[in-house]
Amino acid sequence: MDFSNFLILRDELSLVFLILCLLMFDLFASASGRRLFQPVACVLLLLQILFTAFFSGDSAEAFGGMYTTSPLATMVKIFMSIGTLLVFLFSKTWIENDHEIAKGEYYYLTLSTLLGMYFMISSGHFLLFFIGIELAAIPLACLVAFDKHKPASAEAGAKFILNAAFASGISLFGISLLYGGCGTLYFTDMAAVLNPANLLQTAGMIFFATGLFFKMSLVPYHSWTADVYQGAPANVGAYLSVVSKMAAAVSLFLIFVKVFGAMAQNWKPIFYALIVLSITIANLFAIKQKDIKRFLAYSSISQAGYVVLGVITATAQGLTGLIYYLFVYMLANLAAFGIAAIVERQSGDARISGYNGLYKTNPKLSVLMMFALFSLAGIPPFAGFFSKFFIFAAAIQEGWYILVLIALLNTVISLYYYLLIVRAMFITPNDNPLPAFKSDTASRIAMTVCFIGIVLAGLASCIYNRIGMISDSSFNAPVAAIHVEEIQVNTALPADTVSDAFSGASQLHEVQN
Amino acid sequence: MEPIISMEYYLIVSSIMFFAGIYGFITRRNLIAILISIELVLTSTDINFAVFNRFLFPHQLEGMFFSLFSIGVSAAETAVAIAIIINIYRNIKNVEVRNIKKLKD
Amino acid sequence: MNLLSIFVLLPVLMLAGLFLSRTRAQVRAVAATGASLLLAAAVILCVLFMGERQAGNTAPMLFTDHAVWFPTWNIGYSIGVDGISVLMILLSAIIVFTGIFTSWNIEPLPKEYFMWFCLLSTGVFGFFISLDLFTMFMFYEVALIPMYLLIGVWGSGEKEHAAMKLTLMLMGGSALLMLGILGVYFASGAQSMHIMDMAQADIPVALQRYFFPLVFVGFGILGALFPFHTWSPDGHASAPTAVSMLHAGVLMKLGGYGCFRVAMFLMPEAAQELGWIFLLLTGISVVYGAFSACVQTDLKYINAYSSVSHCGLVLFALLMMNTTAMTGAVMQMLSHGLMTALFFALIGMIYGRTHTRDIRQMGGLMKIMPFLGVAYVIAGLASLGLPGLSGFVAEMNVFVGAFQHSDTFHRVLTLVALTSIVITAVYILRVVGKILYGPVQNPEHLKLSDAVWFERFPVIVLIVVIASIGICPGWISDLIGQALFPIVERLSIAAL
Amino acid sequence: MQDVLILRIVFGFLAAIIAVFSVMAVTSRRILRAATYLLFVLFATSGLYFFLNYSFLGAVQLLVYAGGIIILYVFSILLTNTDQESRAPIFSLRRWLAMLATFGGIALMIYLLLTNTWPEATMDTSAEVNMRVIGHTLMGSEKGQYVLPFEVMSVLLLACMVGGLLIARKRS
Amino acid sequence: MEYSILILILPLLGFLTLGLAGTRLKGKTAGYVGTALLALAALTAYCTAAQYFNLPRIDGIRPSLRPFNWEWMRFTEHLHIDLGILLDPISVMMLVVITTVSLMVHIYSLGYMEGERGFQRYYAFLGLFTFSMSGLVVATNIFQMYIFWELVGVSSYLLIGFYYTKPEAVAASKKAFIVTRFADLFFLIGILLVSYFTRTFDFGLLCSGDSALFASAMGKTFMGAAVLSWATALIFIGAAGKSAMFPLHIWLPDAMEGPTPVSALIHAATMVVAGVFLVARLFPVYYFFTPEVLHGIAYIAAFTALYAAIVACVQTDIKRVLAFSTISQIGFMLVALGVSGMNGHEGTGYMAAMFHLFTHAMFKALLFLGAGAIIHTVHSNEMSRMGGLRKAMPLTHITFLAACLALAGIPPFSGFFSKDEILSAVFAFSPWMGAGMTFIAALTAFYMFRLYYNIFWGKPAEHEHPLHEAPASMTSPLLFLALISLVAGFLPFGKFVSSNGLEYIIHLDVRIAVGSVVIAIAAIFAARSLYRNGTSAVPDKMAGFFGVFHKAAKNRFYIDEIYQFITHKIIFRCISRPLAWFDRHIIDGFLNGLACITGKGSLAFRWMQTGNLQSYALLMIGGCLLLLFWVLFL
Repeated sequence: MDFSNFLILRDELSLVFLILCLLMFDLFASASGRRLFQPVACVLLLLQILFTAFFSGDSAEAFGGMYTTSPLATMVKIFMSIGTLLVFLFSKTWIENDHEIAKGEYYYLTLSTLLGMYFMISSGHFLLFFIGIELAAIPLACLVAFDKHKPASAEAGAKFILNAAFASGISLFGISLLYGGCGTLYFTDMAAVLNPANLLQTAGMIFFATGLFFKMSLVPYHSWTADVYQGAPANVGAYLSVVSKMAAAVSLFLIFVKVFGAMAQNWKPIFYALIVLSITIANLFAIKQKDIKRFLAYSSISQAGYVVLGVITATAQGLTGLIYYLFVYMLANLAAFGIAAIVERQSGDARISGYNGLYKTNPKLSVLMMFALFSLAGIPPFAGFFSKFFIFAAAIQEGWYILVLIALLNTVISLYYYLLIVRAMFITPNDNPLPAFKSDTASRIAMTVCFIGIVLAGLASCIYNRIGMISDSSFNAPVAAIHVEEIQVNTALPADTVSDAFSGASQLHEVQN
Repeated sequence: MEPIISMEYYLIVSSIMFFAGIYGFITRRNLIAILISIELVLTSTDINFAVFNRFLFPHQLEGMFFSLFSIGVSAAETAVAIAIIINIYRNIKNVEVRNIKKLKD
Repeated sequence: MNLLSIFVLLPVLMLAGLFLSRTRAQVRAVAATGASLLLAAAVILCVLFMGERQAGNTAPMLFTDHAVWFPTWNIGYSIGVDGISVLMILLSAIIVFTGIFTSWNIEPLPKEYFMWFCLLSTGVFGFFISLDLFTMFMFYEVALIPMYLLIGVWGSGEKEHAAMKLTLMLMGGSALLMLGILGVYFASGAQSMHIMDMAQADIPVALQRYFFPLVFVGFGILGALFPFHTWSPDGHASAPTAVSMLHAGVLMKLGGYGCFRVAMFLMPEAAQELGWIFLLLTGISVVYGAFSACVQTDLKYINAYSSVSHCGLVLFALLMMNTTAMTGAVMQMLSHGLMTALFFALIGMIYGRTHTRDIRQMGGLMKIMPFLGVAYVIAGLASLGLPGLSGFVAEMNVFVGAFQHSDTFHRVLTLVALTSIVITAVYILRVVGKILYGPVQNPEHLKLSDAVWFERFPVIVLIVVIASIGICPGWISDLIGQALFPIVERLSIAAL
Repeated sequence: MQDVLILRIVFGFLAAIIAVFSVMAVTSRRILRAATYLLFVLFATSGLYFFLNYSFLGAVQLLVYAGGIIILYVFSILLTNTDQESRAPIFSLRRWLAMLATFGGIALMIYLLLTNTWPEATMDTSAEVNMRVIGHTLMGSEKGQYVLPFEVMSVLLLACMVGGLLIARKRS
Repeated sequence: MEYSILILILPLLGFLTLGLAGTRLKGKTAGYVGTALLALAALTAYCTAAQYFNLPRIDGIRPSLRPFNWEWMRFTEHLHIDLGILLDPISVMMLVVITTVSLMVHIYSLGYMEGERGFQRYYAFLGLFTFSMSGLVVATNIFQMYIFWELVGVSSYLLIGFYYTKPEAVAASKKAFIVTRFADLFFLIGILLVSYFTRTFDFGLLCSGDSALFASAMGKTFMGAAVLSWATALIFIGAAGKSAMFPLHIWLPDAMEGPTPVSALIHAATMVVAGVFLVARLFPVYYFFTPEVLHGIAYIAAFTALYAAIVACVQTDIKRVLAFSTISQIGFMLVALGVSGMNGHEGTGYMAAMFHLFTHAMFKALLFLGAGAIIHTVHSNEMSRMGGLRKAMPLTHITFLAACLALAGIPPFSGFFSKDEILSAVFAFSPWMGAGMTFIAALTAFYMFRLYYNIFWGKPAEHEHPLHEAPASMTSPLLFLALISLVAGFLPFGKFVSSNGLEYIIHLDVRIAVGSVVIAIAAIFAARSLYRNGTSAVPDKMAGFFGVFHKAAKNRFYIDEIYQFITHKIIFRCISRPLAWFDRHIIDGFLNGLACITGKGSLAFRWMQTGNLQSYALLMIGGCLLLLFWVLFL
């Protein structure tokens, strides 16, 4: 057994180490020491981020291709860790006041789901991917049900775990079909033998995709989202909507472009339909929401639709756009969720009407919320504008005019409902608005980070350029290069003309010629 | 060489099991019953993996191992799900699906 | 540093200054200083620009600068101006300047108000100096969004509905625009999003047919193109005075400016081919707006419909695609910007006193507030195209130019559009007659006072500028004519 | 041939158990019975594994499912006092749609399975898998070996344990 | 003669000074400043005239000078608006008329407007008007003319609406502006048409009679007529609007709501003849290229003259009588132009029109100013409130009589000479028309003396204040103008102005002269017998006899009502209101509907969120299977 393999996994190992440290701390620290749990967790996570950032390596494979890493993967992991860190910062008041006993669990459960997401990004094999996705889902269900004395939280937990299990069951079924069709579960091997004309493989792919679509909460795989976000503690909702979605989106891109690249003609129409449905239906739902967390849930569904635009392009620009979009979305959505959490704590309920006149009493909070919403809506000079523009540009470059048009028209609808919140905070008169209050230091640090990010992540082009550079290089890495090109095969090709799935690739070349 | 039982039969059986699970998931009215349905879904895919491995790719063990891990994952999943269901029971004193419809539009 | 960047930097500095100010006096000081500096910078720019031109610099754009921003998409911060942009900058500076004085006593939240105001100006100036489609588009949207809060918070009447409608319609336009811009960029295969670079590349006519309408309508919505103009009456009616001024005075010009700078300049073939459709729409705008204005009873609605008519004329003239008409279009932008700003300023002041904008409830105000009355009459006369005021030179350029078009269809449409000058007279005189003349309607009004210094100041500035354009239009039409040359040349080549 | 027939009968028996009890497990109104039917299905499944000469897999299936999960089910059913499922409405749109999806899905799957051209098997199909091989495969880090998933699995189980405890633990 | 620019600058200066200094000046001071500036302008005008008419003729033709021509705005290579001064016989003549009448009005107003609120404003507007009108007549090109055309329109608007608190005045000013602007629209279209084909605005080129210039315009036809004919007809519509030709005359009677001196200046002497001036200015174009339009002008003008004369006979408001009389007299001028030829004797009409313009300006201004003096005393416009004023206001009486005689065409008053020339020109064109015009001349005499007798004879009406003669500031202009009315007829007008610029000797056609004078005197006597003592029953009988006709005439043949119907019912009710409704409900409603549908759409998808986790799963698997079917089989 070659232990050098493990060194390649240093991102994950550092995280595991972090989890173990926290576990030990939780076990052995005194009650007064535990009060420092949040700072300790945050500092350690920050250290882990720095470690990952400074010791990031080149593209590499380990365990016979089961695990792959690349600067891109590392970057996404860093982004996810940053997201998690921000969530931790926002969680202080909630976790310390409501969960005196269980606060340790919150951190290492979250981190273990983060570990699962790391593996999702880095897996080179369906088994590892599957375990990763489960690791990212099952403890998350515990987190959703974390406020276990609250029926809503418990209900949300049940909905989440059952639907997640259902989706992963379907997904697993898809993997089994793919296995039957290809005889391998390694990404690279499978990519070589996939045959777009084979119906069973296509079916396998679609069943498999369910798991990711579920995590991305694309319509019609989305219905759980609103209920779960509403019922879950706001910080968990934030984590769910941001970090979890980021992992799902990036692995969606990596798997569909790199593994199912040959099947592009089969999955692109599906993605097309899902994008249109997600954006439109989620927008329609969001319009009528009264609860801020439900509202943000629908908004995040529609944002997921935009993210998938990056996948459907299947180009390096698309990948860049996608990651950048996710990053910017992360900042804005975390700010929105964080503020939702704070306001919910202060006012005791999460209705949008509770925001009426908020600006009068809590101007800074309102302004940050507004900036976050503007960023989500894609209004310059906030970062959201840039991310939308670039992802649309990538899609247009590939000729998805109608799709982009639909997406653009939907941005108008989305602007409408984002403005509803802005209106509540700034315009709607309210005789007794929420009284002025002061958030805890950690939250304020998080909000400052989000604020700076929302304002600067777009204008400072270095971020986008850097992401672009990294994803370009990863995208054009030799492993992937051969599979991305679209293979023009008539879908209607009868299945029996393809005699042997193993010779599918060669057959393809013939058809191409 | 012709196998004793052709592979398709296994697969059909597992498909029936899979869709029975799905049907159960959608129609059962009790959370634990739903969980039982999920077990069917997961087990059916395990059969698929094992069958494919045995019939098509007997020189390696990927399918079998996938089944193995899948059993483990589903066990963990079930455990957590049952914990959550019990928590629901604590909260609302029953585990009927219709009673967890508080969160909706 | 490039001179032009000042126009973006200064509002941003104003933003920062306002952010730091604590008292109303500080806010006013920062706003007034900043606006004055902007105006000064605009005048200096104008002088320097004309100096350069005098010195024989014939480059299409002057004071250019370029910095790479997003290399992936070849986006850069590219700035530069031609005669038209200079005039637009001057116009914006004047209106920002006067707008600040008009909102001298704004309540509530003066600081926030001026901050949004500054953000809006940043967008406007940025738009006019940009040569890169991306930055142009970005600034365009930056200019739009503050409208929502400016109307929503400081507006009156059905402000929330109006603000929402305005924002959504304009953003709908910018959605089309974004698609159009990206489409053009990729269709042209250009090396960058710089307009001049894109103009070098040939965009296939088949693709132009799709993107021209997108871009034109996208900008056209802001230019109140029929039937996408309905945001304008509601928006203007609800907005606070200075915002109406800035919006009708400058923001609506972004539409016209974009239409020729982007849509027609980059896609001349499609402009020639599809121009007639839009010409028809703008023709309708012109007459329709004027007729609709005739029966309105709210002062702001009247002016808003009048804006529809006048801005329709801008687009109408642009689509005539010859130098004279297009010169007229740009002049009309200037003229309409100034006189609409004047109108809105006056309406705001009148409203501030009478607390009504219903013309049926006012009368004989001339006697009570002669200064405002006279100014209103002057604005009205400018609007109906009295020689010696700016409206006349603009309209005459438009009509004479339009009538020089060789196509009968265009000339007939010109005649149709011409009728607007009579209808304009009808509604202007109707308003003047109702509110200023006649016996005093409401005895309460007898107690009202005339304008005070910070009200008179912007009014006088605007009137002086309107009159000076009306009296010596020569230098302006020269500036515009030079700037139009490359555009008209492209269009005429495309016509062949 | 005799063997073949017997094997076929055995397979048919297992298949019938799986199919019938699957359906019963999802239709029985008594939850405890449903759990029992599930147990039968799981037994039959492990029978299939044995039938396929994956004894290890079959054993694991028996141990984990029959020995662990079903017990968990029985306990939880008893704990939550919900043996009897509430009566379903006679007509329910969801039920019909579920039927439609189920039968459509089965039809689709059967169509796909029967029309698909499978890769040729390359080796003997009935050899028992050596335990040693299984051990090596599980612990190896080469291609086709599974130490990494194994490790990750351990984290998963740990996390699930912590999570399960956290949720199921009585309120303090 | 560069100094002629002062004729424009001085009144403008007056306008600017008084306008800007405004109420800071004392009313009287403002009046003096305005009057002084105008006196200077008038002086300059006289100098210009003297110098101009003493210039040597070139080939027997009076030269046309351009002391100023400044390119103001360039449209295209060929088309540009110039601002300049064109001095030729008619413009110089007009300058004299304008400045003289204006000066008289300025002086007169010092008395008439004394103590009025807005005295400064009044003088400022007068200055603006004088400036604009002078600019109009000296225009070097048609566009400059259009510019000043608009400016006089506005000054007229401002002055009619001078009493802006009076709703009638406001309505009248609005009406005047809109009607003339409506006509101006056609003028502008005409300009555009002409310039499109000729590529010039310049009068010098347009009036050169160069047929190459108009070739393309004449070659093209539109609805059976040459485009050029359309263009000139359209330009004439503009002229008709300003000059109150039927059916665009409706604004002029209402315009009498303005201060009376203003009526004298603008609505009698100067602005209303701008149309005549325009036709005269473009006479070569009309004559050479579109004679049919010229004849059309003659017919329209003749009809208008008749119509206005008839209406004038039954009006009771003295200013309205004068207004209709003005319309009628402008009709005379335009008839003369319409029937005129170019050379020699054929050109009588042109000369006569200009001559009549000149004399009419003087005596009509006199009439108005006289009426003003009367109104000033009586405080009413109604004839019924007057009567027997000849004793109270002797000076006014005498001057008014002189003006009446002039208008009636009794020698030796100036009206006789100019009207005689017109009649002889018309007779030369068509005896029938000549007879008709003679009849109208008789009607003129009739209604003028009806007015005269009603005012100055008969039984005095009751008055609260004692009646008194007007102050000297008012009577002196009356006397001056009366003097001119008396002597102007003896001017050798043909020497100064003629159609082709050559010298033209006026000679009286005795038959026509005698005939018209006899008829006029008969009419005067008719009026005398009917109205002298104000007790005759005949007028009422006649009214009864004409019945409907009388009523119709009294109501100006309901033209106003027809306009009212068109503007209010058709434009407002049938166009504007529906359009506004359409805008609010259809277009805006469409967008709101879109928003509404979007809102409803969110309800349409409610079924996705039942709260039941199983339906979520159903959705998932259902969606998944549907996608599968779609991708696999479709």
